[in-house]
Amino acid sequence: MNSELLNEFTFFVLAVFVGIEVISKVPTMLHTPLMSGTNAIHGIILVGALVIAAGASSPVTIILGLVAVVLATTNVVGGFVVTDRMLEMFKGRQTTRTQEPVKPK
Amino acid sequence: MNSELLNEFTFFVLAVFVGIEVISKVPTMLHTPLMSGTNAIHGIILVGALVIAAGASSPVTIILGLVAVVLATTNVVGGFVVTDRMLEMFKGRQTTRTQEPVKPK
Amino acid sequence: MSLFYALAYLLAAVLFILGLKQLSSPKTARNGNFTAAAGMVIALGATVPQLHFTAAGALIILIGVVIGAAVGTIGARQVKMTQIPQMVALFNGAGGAAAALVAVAELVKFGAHPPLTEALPSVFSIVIGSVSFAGSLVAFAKLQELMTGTPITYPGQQLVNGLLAAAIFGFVIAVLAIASIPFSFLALMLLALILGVAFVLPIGGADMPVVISLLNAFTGLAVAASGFTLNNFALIVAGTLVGASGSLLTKLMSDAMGRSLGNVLFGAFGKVQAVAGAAAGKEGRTVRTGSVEDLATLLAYSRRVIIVPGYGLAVAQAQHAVRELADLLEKRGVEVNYAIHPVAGRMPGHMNVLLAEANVPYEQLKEMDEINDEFKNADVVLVVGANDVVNPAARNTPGSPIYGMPILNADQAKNIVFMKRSMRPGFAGIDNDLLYDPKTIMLFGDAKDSLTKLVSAVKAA
Amino acid sequence: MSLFYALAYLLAAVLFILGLKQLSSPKTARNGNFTAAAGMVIALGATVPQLHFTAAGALIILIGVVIGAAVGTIGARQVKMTQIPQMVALFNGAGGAAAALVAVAELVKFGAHPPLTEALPSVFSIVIGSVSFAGSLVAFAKLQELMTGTPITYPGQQLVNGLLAAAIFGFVIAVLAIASIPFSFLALMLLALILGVAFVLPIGGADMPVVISLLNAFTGLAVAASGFTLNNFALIVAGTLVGASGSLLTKLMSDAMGRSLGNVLFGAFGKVQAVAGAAAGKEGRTVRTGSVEDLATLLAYSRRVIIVPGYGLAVAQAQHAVRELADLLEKRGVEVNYAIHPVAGRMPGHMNVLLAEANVPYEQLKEMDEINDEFKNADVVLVVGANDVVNPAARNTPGSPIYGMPILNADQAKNIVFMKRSMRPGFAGIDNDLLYDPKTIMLFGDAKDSLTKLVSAVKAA
Ligand SMILES: NC(=O)c1ccc[n+]([C@@H]2O[C@H](COP(=O)([O-])OP(=O)(O)OC[C@H]3O[C@@H](n4cnc5c(N)ncnc54)[C@H](OP(=O)(O)O)[C@@H]3O)[C@@H](O)[C@H]2O)c1
Ligand SMILES: NC(=O)c1ccc[n+]([C@@H]2O[C@H](COP(=O)([O-])OP(=O)(O)OC[C@H]3O[C@@H](n4cnc5c(N)ncnc54)[C@H](OP(=O)(O)O)[C@@H]3O)[C@@H](O)[C@H]2O)c1
Repeated sequence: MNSELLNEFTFFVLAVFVGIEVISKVPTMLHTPLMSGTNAIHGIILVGALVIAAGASSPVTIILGLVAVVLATTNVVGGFVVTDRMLEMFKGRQTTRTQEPVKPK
Repeated sequence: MNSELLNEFTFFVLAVFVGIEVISKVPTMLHTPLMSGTNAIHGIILVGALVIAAGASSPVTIILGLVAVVLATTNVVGGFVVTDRMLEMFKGRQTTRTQEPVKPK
Repeated sequence: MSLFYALAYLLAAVLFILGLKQLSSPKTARNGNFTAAAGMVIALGATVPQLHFTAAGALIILIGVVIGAAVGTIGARQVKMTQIPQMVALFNGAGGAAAALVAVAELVKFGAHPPLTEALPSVFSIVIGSVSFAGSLVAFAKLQELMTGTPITYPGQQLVNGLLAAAIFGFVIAVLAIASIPFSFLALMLLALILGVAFVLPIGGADMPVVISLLNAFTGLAVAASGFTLNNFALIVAGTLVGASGSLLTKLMSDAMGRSLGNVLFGAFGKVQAVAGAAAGKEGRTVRTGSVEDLATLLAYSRRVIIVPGYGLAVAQAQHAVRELADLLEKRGVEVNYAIHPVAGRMPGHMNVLLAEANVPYEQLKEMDEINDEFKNADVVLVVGANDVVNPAARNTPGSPIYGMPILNADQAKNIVFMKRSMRPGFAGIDNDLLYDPKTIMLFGDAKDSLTKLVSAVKAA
Repeated sequence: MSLFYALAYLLAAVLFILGLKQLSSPKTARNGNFTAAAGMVIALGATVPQLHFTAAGALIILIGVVIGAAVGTIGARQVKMTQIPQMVALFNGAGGAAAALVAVAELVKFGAHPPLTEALPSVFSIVIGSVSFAGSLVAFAKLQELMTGTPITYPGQQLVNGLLAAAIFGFVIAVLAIASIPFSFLALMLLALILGVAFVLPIGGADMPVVISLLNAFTGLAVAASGFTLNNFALIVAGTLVGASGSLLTKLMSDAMGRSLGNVLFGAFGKVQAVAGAAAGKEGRTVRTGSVEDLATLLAYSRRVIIVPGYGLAVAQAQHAVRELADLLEKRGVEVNYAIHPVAGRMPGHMNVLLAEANVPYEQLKEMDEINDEFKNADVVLVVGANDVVNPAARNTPGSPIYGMPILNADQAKNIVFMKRSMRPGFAGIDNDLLYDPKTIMLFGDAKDSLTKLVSAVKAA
C-alpha cells in the first residue's frame, strides 16, 4: 500500500461519512428522485470510459471502449434527465405548500 | 501547491462537510456538552506540541515546547474530563426517558 | 496544470455533495439535480484535455457519446411516469456494466502481471459491476412485466447461490494470486452476471425499488473501485458517495415497508408453497356491489370519509376527479382526508406527486402513521385503485409475499368502497380478502369514470 | 511502517467523527465522549514512536504532560457545575495558545525564508490561535465575574477594531512577502492578542456561551492550519471537524437565543447610552410582597400553574424542593408544567439537567415554543430564581442588552410569583419591570427555603 493508495483510501472513508450523513432523514416522498439522482452521479464512470476509449487501438479495446462510452453516457444523460422530469412534478406540491392551500369552495 | 498540499486541502474540504453534517440538528440541551466535547478534540494539537517539544534544544524552543505541551495537555485532559462530568448528569434524564416516568402520587 | 485538473475534480465532488444535500428536501431537490449535473460537466470538462487520443479513440468517443446521449435523453423523455423505476434500473445497469468494462480494459492494459494494488480494485469492480448490470436487467424485466413479478424460487436455491458466490470468491483469489491466466476475468464476469440474475430472481416485483436502490449502491462502489485503479479522485468520491447513500437509502426504503433488508432480499425462499396453499379454497365467495346512487347517498351523509389512493388512480389519471369529489363532500360538511401509504403506487411518493398535481391541499394528505388510528372513526373508506396497501394478508398470512408490510387499517372503517375494474389482484399478485368482507361494497369500472359518475350523483343527492 | 501510523491517524479521525455523532443525542453522548477520547489516545500513541527526542525534549515533554494532566484533571473535577462554561473557555484558550506556539516553533525552525506553503498556514495559526487565546481569557473573566459582564464600549470602537484587523492583515502580507524580519511573528502575535481582547470586550456576559463556541471553532481552524504545516492528517481532520461543527454550533446557539450571529457579536456598539437613559427615573416604584400562607392558598386553589426555573434554582439547589411542591399541587388536581427557556441558567440545557436530577417527569418539561401560548391560560406563574428569561425589556426596550431575545410570556398570566432574594438584577445586569407589575407578588428569600416553607403551607391549606 503506497502513499497514493493511502490517500485514496482516506478519501473513501471520509466520503462514506459524507454520503451517509447527507442522506439520513430523507422523507419517503423523495426516495425515488434521490435514488435516480445518485444513479446519475455514478455515471461519472464516463470519465473512466473516456480514458480507456481515448487510447484504444486494438479491436478488443476499441469495442470495450465504445461499449463503455455508450453505456456510461446513457447512464449520465438519462439519469439526470429522468430525475429532472420526476422533480418537475414536485412543483405542484410546492405551490400548494408555499401558497395558502386553496380552500375548496 | 504541491500534491501533498492538494491532498491535505481535499481532506480539509471533506472534513468540513462531515463536521457540519454531523452537528446539524443537535438539540439545545446538548449544546454545552457538544461544545466542550469538540473543545477536547482540538486538544489534538498536543500531537504538534509533542513534535516541536521532542526536538527542542535551544532555550527558545525548550520554553516554547514546554508551554505548548502543558497547554495542549490541559486542553485534552481537562476537556474530556469536564465533558464527561457534564454528561454524567444526563443519566438522570435518561432513566426518566427509558423508564415510564414515575407519575406523582 | 495537473493541479488545476485536481481542483476541478474536487469542485465536482463538492457539487455532487451539495447536490445530494439539496436532493434531500422537496423545496430544493430540482436545483440539487442541476448542481450535481454541473459537477458532472466540470468533471468531464477536466478529463477531456488530459486524454491522449488515438484516431480510433477519438472516433469511438464521438460515436459513443452521441449514441449514449441520444438513448439516454429519448429513454428518459419518452418513459411514462409509472415506468420510471424500471428506467432507473436500466440506467443503473448501464453504469454497472460500464464500470466492469473499464476495469477489464485496465486489466488488459496491465497484461499478465498487474500489481496487486491495481488488480484488487479492478477485480472488485468487475464482479460488483457485473452483478449490478445483470441484477438491474432482471429488475427491469420484472417491473416491465416481461417476466412474472412473483418470486421465482426452487428447492436448494440458497445453496446454488451460495456456491456461485463461493466460486466467484475462489476465482478472485486465483486471479489475484496467479494473475497470468489469460482472460480469466471474462470467466469471472460471466459468473458474476449469473450471480446477479440468481440474486434478483427470488425477489418479488413489489420489492424491486429496494433492490434497485441496492444495485445502485453496488454500481457506486464499482465506480469507486475503478477510481482506485485509475487513481482518479472524482471517481472515488462520487462512487463512494453513491455507495454510502445508496446503502442507507436501501435501508430507509425497507424500513418504510416495515421490513428488514434481509427479509426483502431473502424472504421469498421456501415461502411460495405456503401461499399457494393458503390461496386455495377461497373461490366461490361472493362480493357485494353497489349502485353509483347508493354510494353517493352513503358518502353524502357521512361525517368522516378517508380516501385511499393507489396505483389504479395513477393509471386512470383520476387525480382531478377524486379532488372534485372530495371538494364536493367537504362543501356538504363531510370531513375528507387522504391516507397515503408509503409504497402506494409504483414509486415512493407517487401518490403525493399525483395529488399535488391536482392541487389537493397539503393538509389533507396524511401519512400512514398519522391516520391509521382514525380509520375506526371513519364512516366510509374510499379505496381508489389501491389493493395491496389495504390487504389484511400482510397481517394475517405468514406465507404471503407482503406479510409483515404495515398496511392501512381500512378494514376498521364502518363501510369500505373499492373502486377497481375487476377482482384481479394488485401488484403483489395475491388475493385480497377485504374485497369479500361483508362491510365492503365494490364499484367496478375505471376509477375516473366511476368518480365522475359519483360526482354527478352526489350533486343530485 | 509510516503506513501503519497513517492508518492509526485515520482510525483516530474516524473515532472523532463517530464520537461527535454520538455526542449529538442525549442517549449516546457519554459514550461519544469516550469514543473521541479513544481516538485521541490512538493519535498520541501513533505520534510518540515517531519522535526523535533530544534529552531536553524528553524532559520537557514528561514535565509538561504531568503538569498539564494535573491542571486539566483538577480543574475539570473541582469546578462547580455553574462554572463549567468558563472552564471550557479556559481549556479552549489553552488549545488556541498551544496551536499558536506550535506554529511559531515551526516558523523558527524554518529560519528566515520559510516556503510559502509552510508560512501561510503557520501565520494563520498564529493569528487565529492568539485571538482565540486572548478572547477566551476575556470570556473567562466575564463569566467568572473578575470583570463586569456588561458590554464595554467606547466611541469609535468599531474603527479601532477595524484598524487592528487591518494592521494584522498588513503584517501577515509583510511576513509572507519579506519573511526575513526576525521575530516579526511575535509582533503579529501581540497584535492578534490585542484583537482577541478588543473583540470580546463589547460583548455582554450573557452572550459568552456563543462567543466561546465561536472561539472554539477558531481554535479548531488554527489546529487544522498547524496540521498543514506539520503535514499531519489527524490534526487537519480533527481541527477541521471542530472548526466546522463549532461554526454551526455557534449559529445554532444564536438561533436558540433568537438573534443573528452578527447581532450577538456586534450588537452592543452604540447602544449602552440608550439603556442607561431608559433605566433612569424608575426608582421609587413599589413592589408587592405576599406571605407564604397567602401564596400557598393561591397555588392550592389554582387550576393551572407554570413554573419558570432559572439560574437561582441551580444556586439554591432547589430542584428537589420544587418537584415536591409540584407533586403536591398535582395531587390536589392542579395542572403543573415547567417552562424551560433555552438559555435559562448558565449553560444551554442547564435546567433540563437539574430537573432531570430531581426526576421531574420528562413530559412536564416544556420548551419555550411549546408553552408560550399557554401562559395566558395560567392562573399562577411561579418564577423560581429566573429573571432575564421573563424580562419584558427583551421586547420593549430597544437599547437593552437582551433586546430581541425571545422570552417566556410570564407577564400574560393572571398572577406572577417571583422567588428571589432581593431586587437585584439577573445575569444581564438590567432592571426587570415585571417585578413592579401589579400582578406580581414577590417572595423574598433563598429559593430552597421559600419552596420548603411553601410545601408545608400547601399541605396545611
Ligand atoms: N410505491 C412504490 O415504491 C412501489 C414500487 C414498486 C412496487 N410497489 C408495489 O405496488 C403496490 C402498490 O399498492 P397499491 O395498493 O397502490 O396498488 P396495487 O396493489 O398494485 O393495486 C392497484 C389496483 O388498481 C386497480 N386498477 C388498475 N387500473 C385501474 C383503473 N384504471 N381504474 C381503477 N382501478 C384500477 C387494479 O385492479 P383492477 O385490475 O381490478 O382494476 C389493482 O388492484 C404494492 O404491492 C407495492 O409494494 C410499490
Ligand atoms: N443558559 C445559558 O447558556 C447561559 C449561559 C450564560 C449566560 N446566560 C444568561 O443567563 C441568564 C439566564 O436567565 P435566568 O433568568 O435563568 O437567570 P438570571 O436572569 O441570571 O436571574 C437569576 C435570578 O436568580 C436569583 N437568585 C440567585 N440566587 C438565588 C437563590 N439562592 N435563591 C433564589 N433566587 C436566587 C437572582 O436574584 P437575587 O440575587 O435577587 O436572588 C437572579 O435575579 C440570561 O441572561 C442568559 O442569557 C445563559
